[in-house]
Amino acid sequence: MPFVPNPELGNRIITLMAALVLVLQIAAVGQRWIVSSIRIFAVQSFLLGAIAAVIAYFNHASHIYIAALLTVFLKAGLLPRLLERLVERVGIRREIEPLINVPLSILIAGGLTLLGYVVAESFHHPEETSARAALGHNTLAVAIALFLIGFFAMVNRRKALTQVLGLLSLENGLFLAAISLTYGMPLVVEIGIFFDVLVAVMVLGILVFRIGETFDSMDVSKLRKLRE
Amino acid sequence: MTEVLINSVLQLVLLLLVAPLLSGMIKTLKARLQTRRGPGVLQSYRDIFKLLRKGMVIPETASWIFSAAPYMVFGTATLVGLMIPMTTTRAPLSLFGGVLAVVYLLALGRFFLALGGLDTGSSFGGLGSSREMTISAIAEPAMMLAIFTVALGANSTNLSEMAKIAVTQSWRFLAPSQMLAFAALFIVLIAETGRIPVDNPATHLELTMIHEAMVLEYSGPYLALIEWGASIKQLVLMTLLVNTFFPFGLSSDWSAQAVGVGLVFYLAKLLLLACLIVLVETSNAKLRLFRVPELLMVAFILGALALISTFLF
Amino acid sequence: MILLWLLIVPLAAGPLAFFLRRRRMMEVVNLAAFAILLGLAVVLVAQVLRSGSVSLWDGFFYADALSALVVLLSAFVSLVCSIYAVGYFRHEERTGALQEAEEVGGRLGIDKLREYYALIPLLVFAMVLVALANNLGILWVAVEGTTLASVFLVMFYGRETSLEAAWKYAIIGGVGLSMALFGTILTYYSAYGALGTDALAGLNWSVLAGNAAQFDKPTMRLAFILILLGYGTKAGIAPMHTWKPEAYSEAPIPGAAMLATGVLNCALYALVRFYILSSKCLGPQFGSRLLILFGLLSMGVAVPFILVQKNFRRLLAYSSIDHSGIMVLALGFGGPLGILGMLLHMTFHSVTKPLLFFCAGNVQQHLNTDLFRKAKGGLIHSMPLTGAAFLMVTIAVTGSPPFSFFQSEFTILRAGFSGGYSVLAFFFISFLVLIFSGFLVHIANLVLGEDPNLPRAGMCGWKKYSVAGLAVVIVVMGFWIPAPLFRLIQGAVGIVVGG
Amino acid sequence: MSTLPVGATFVLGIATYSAGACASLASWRRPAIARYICCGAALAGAALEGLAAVLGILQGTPIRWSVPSGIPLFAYSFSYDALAGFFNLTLAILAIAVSIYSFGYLKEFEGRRNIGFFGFLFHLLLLSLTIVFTAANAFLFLIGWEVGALAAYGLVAFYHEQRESRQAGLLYIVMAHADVGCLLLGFALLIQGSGSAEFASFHAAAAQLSSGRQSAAFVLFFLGFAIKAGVIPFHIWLPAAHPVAPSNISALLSGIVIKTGIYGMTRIFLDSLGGVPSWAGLAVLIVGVVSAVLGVLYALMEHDLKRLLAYHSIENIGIILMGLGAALIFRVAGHPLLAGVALIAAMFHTLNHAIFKCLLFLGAGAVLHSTGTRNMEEMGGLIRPMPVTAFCFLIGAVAISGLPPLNGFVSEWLTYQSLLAGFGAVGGLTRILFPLAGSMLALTGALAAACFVKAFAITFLALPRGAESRNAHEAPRTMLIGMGWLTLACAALGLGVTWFLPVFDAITEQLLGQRVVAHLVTGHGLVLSAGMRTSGTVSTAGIALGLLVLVLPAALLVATGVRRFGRKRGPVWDCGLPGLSAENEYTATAFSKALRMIFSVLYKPRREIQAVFDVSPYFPKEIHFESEIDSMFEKRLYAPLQEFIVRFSSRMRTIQAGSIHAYLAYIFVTLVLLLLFGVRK
Repeated sequence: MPFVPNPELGNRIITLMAALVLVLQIAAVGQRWIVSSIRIFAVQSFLLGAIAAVIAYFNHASHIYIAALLTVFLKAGLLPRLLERLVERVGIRREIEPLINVPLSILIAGGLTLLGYVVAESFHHPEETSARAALGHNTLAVAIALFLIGFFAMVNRRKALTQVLGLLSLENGLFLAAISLTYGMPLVVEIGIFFDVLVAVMVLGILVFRIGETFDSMDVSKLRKLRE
Repeated sequence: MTEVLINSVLQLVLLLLVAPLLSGMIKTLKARLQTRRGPGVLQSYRDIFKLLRKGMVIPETASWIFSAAPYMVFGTATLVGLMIPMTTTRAPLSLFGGVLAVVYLLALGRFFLALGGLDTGSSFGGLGSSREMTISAIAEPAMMLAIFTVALGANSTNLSEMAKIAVTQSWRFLAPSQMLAFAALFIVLIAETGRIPVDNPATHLELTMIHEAMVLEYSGPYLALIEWGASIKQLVLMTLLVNTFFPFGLSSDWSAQAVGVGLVFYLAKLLLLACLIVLVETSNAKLRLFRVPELLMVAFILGALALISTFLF
Repeated sequence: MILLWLLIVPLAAGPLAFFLRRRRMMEVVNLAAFAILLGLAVVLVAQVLRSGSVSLWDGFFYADALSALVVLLSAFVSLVCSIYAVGYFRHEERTGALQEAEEVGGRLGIDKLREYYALIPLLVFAMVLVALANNLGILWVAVEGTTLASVFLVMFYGRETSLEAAWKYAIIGGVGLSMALFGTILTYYSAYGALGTDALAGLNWSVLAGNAAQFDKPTMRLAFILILLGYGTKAGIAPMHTWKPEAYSEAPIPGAAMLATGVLNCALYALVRFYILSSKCLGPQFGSRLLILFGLLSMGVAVPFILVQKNFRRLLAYSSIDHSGIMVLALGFGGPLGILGMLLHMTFHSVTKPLLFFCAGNVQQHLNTDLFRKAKGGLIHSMPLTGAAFLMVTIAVTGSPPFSFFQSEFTILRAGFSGGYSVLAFFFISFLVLIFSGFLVHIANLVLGEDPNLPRAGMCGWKKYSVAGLAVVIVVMGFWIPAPLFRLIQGAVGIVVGG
Repeated sequence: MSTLPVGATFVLGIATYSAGACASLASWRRPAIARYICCGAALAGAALEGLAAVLGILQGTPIRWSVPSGIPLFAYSFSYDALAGFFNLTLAILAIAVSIYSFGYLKEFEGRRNIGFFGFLFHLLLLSLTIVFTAANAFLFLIGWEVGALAAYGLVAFYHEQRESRQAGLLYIVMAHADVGCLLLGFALLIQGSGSAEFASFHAAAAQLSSGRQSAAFVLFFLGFAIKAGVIPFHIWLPAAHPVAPSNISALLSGIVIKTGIYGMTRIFLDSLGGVPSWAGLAVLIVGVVSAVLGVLYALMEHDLKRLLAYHSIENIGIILMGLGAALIFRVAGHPLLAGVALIAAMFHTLNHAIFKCLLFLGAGAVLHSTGTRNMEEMGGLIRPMPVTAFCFLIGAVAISGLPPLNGFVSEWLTYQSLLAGFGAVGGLTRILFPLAGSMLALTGALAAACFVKAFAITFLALPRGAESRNAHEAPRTMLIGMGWLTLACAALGLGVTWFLPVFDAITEQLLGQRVVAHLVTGHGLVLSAGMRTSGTVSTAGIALGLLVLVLPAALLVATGVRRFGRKRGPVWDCGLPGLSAENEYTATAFSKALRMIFSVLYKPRREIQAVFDVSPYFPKEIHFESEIDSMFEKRLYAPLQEFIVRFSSRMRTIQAGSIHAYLAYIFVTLVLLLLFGVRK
């Protein structure tokens, strides 16, 4: 007999995974080793793919499967591989001290999560008590938090590569928002976005590589020739 | 028209005759007051006459401006003389210009005289012109303020009008505003006619002289014209004072005896004013050039007070 | 159909140039492609003027007056820039700048040229796509595309500084665009309630614009904030402007000119589209406040940097920050006048700015420096045409009559007053005055005077005629705007105001 | 009378200017031809415009017409009314003089300077001025205004190889742009009220403005026009810019360009803006007084001939503003007749100053042309090599000093009269200000006389002080003709004022609804009378005649004396000091010493004397003396301002310190703030 999909259950699962994603994000903030932060990112992306799949399953939104597959393939598979290759090419494994020390950064990350919830609060419609609304409300908070923390990581981290990672995790936030709020964007858009992300990462990769070999350090806070 | 002509001719004659007499009188009085015999009253006539009969020397460096100056001085002074009422309230050429014209015509004469002083290139001439222009410049506002006070009372800047109004209320000079205005104008008179304490007409001590330095290079008939013009200017200013503030004896008709009475009164008033000047001159020492502005500032303030008091009292 | 051609031509030209061997051929391909593109754009304009809007593939591509205007401007800019580029790069080749630029001691810099001539059409393709995409998601994709294509322009010379600039450009641009994407998603979400999730049309502007009134308001508010920051970053509005001076001073002159005009237009175009939605949904107030705030901020930030500036290429960058500020401000003032002012300004800006860059380029190539202090002045003697043009375009670009910017700024000022922002209008004017002063002082000291030991510059026809021709266009535009163009602009105004 | 002739000649004139601009630009490779095109076209255009102005004034009724412009936003609409006609007449008189003068003056440019470009700017200037005076629409007005400013900038910086000119030009254009800024705001205020940029629509709109906005509008316009007119304290560009321009241009700049400020005030305050706030007139009056007195005081300290003249422009603008301010006050107080007299005083002085200042600058130009220096201390004795120039300059000097019987005197006289009338017309303590202003006007006049005694005497009289002036030569004939034309104008306007006055009737009627001239002319049309309350009269013709009549006998007297007793030229007596030489002549600095001391509060003069001696300090071998005055406004007002701006900007530059983390942080913080702003409902 077929298993009857139950949205309630789905929401539970999704919320749980989302929370997990958030935890990973915060963990990444404290992370010192580049490679392991790449791995964290990979896991995070994988979870997102899973979330996408779950949503697709419970809401019969078949086109999201594609998004899920793409995510898993690109963000959990291809990109981390590329990045790790890059790390080996450049030969820098350890992140140097971030601008703001780790405990404080984690504190800030917590604050940003709070902000995420506050913002998400503003579109909570008590009158509308559908499953989607509740889900949207929760995951959106997570998404915003992911976005902000990723952004914060870019401000905070000094290595070119970790900034790229920050950018990517920030886009994970977007992806979460996209799938959980609206069950995914129109397919064309999805594909376009993925394509862009891919190219963006390549471009950034090239840049990182060039920087690495031109300045024999990937500390972008040293790039201060151009100034007033 | 013809009446204006005759009238002008008469007043012209009066001007030309009285002016030297007046300066002579002042000289004599001054000498007497300083217990000197001094020159006769007619000395100024003699001077002018003598100068007219001298040959003259034109500096090589001078241009035509040098020769133009004396005529301008003389011309403006006499023309102004025809714009002010002397024996009657009717000045012959009053229509041609009021007190503003008077002031500016005198300025015109001064302008050319100063040019003449500079034209020769002699540093004394320059010194004289510079000082003359400076002092007259800072004397101007005080003069104007004082005159305005009277003019505003008469609602006209034309001297005949002012005199007419003055005649109708001949005790007006007791009003504080008039008093103040008179005081201001008197100081200006001293400055404009180059008398002690501003300038010493008698001196030829190079560094203190003003007017004399300016005319240093002039000789013969030119000098005569200048001296004559200067004395006429002095007469004009004094007339201005006596007739606007003390309009006694001014009548508005042309009858012979009216004119006669007017003439007598006029000469008497002039004499009194001359005495006053002489008193001031003998009782004061010449000021340093840079103290003069303070004196004139006093005059200016007096004028301002006069103005304000016109509608306080 | 025309829409398709508009996209195909540049898309084809890029790869074609990539497989060519000889420089001359690449130049020809570029020039031809952009000439055709301009022609097509004119045709598009004609069609739009005739029948309100053109669309293709049941509204996947969609062109109304606003998009037509942007396409026209993009085409014009790319043609002009490619004409100048010919002269510019030949000179670079002669002086060996290109050869240095190649990583592996290159073959006469031909690879660099190929890189340029292949990338520019792609950039143009993205620009056109921005204007023609009906779907806001595709719009975003296209804008991202412009960024990716232009990153290579910025790192063209491969110096350390150009890497640095490229990095800043890529990272800041990336962050900005992800904000824009977030905004787009939220817009979709806020529309969601009203439209439901019918697969494709859900993000089509033509659909959204119709029933923006029923959107979910708080979401839309948040969305607009993110969009403003996102596309604002691309348009270089303060405080997201910081990448501009770096990028503009590192990219090769024709590329920089494209960035400063074409790409800027795209970002503003996107902003306008969302502004329409938000003002329909939330009422104009909300959007206007923010836009005015950021517009004035950008102008204000530009002022001090223009007043004390050491480097005339950075000067241009700040001027472009100032101008995007003006346009955003105009959008904020709103009302028919404000929008008209903004679109006029956009038009004039796209026509005038390239000349400013070209003159700067000529000067830089002649003096081998972009620092004021190394230039002793006297350019009017050593390069009369460029010198005169430089002075003229400076006066034009700082918005003094008879040149056309005066018209748009006058209109914007009126908009400000009729919008009841008289005090802000005061700031607007005083910023303009200050910027004029700073700009003119710098350029006048550069152009006037004399520097006896400065050789007389020889200029090849391409450079000369692109400068002279553009100068003529600018002067003419001060006194005459083609009636159809103005009709087009008014049509666009109608779309923004009345929708 | 049909409107055709006026419009036709006007448009023809404009066309001539435009054609001249293009033609001379086109012929820049052939200097000689360029010179003829430049001057010839300008002459033709000026003649046409002059004709148009005369016709327009004769016609009286305002003419309006509007040309569709290539810019759909606006139409070029012109209005040729009495005021426009008057200012165009002024412009034409000057332009004729200058273009004739330039035939000779530009000769020395040939081969050295780009006459073609000069001609282009020159025509552009004339064209824009004509447009400014006739524009009936804010947009067109502003275009003309700014184009004029740009052309003037080009001409001021024409000798751009000299740093001085470059800097002066920049200072000029920056100030000019600031004033455009003020005007833009002012017009925007009015346009918002009226909904249209046409001047005609402003009058109604201004009536509805709230008093606050009305005051704001007044202040904005006043600032704008005051900067243009070079009113103190916005004057600093004027003495910098006017001297460095080619002299024929300086003549135009000081003659007519700064008058556009006066035109603007008259047009806006009396016509468009309807009622100005009651304090406005007073403000204008006071500003006028300050400008007049300070202007002439600064002029006295100059020994650069052209700078001296430039400062006098400031002074005369002040005098004009006195009249204008009085007119505004009377208008508000409801005395149209008085307002009319005051307005006539202002307008007439505008015309007069335009003429004699142009004349003086052309004279200075001739001197500069033949001696190559602007420093009076190196001149002297020029009356012998260049008698005609000297004569023209002298006439100009007498006129500008406001001495009878020339035109300067008449307009100052009218100003006095209206000020005096003000005392009776206005209640309250403010009435005191009128006579006080009058006395300040007197001070100004006297100081101006002193200043021009200095200017003329040091330049033209006594012995040459420098080699250049020793071998100076008379200017070419065309230049003399140009000057002579203006000299005639000075005399004619002075003596024939009563015949000229009716020109103003149309203006006063248009702006104040009151014909005035009938009250001003009496005595068989020979005597000028102050009209109403104060019945002062003056007759310049009479004065001239009287002087003549009185001088003749004196001359006869002297002549007889000379015939009988001889007259010979001899060395200067000089109190017996032998061997007069240029070294011990009186210098300009020495001449103004007394005033420098008296007004030292204002000048804060610095002097430095070094004596070189070998035995005793009392017998110095050589003495080095230098003295300078500090210009209060530049030091106290503008220098600190500039200082502040520069320092502030430099501090701002730390924003762009190159750190990408900082850049990202800006965005991050903005994002967070906006999110918080966004969520609060």
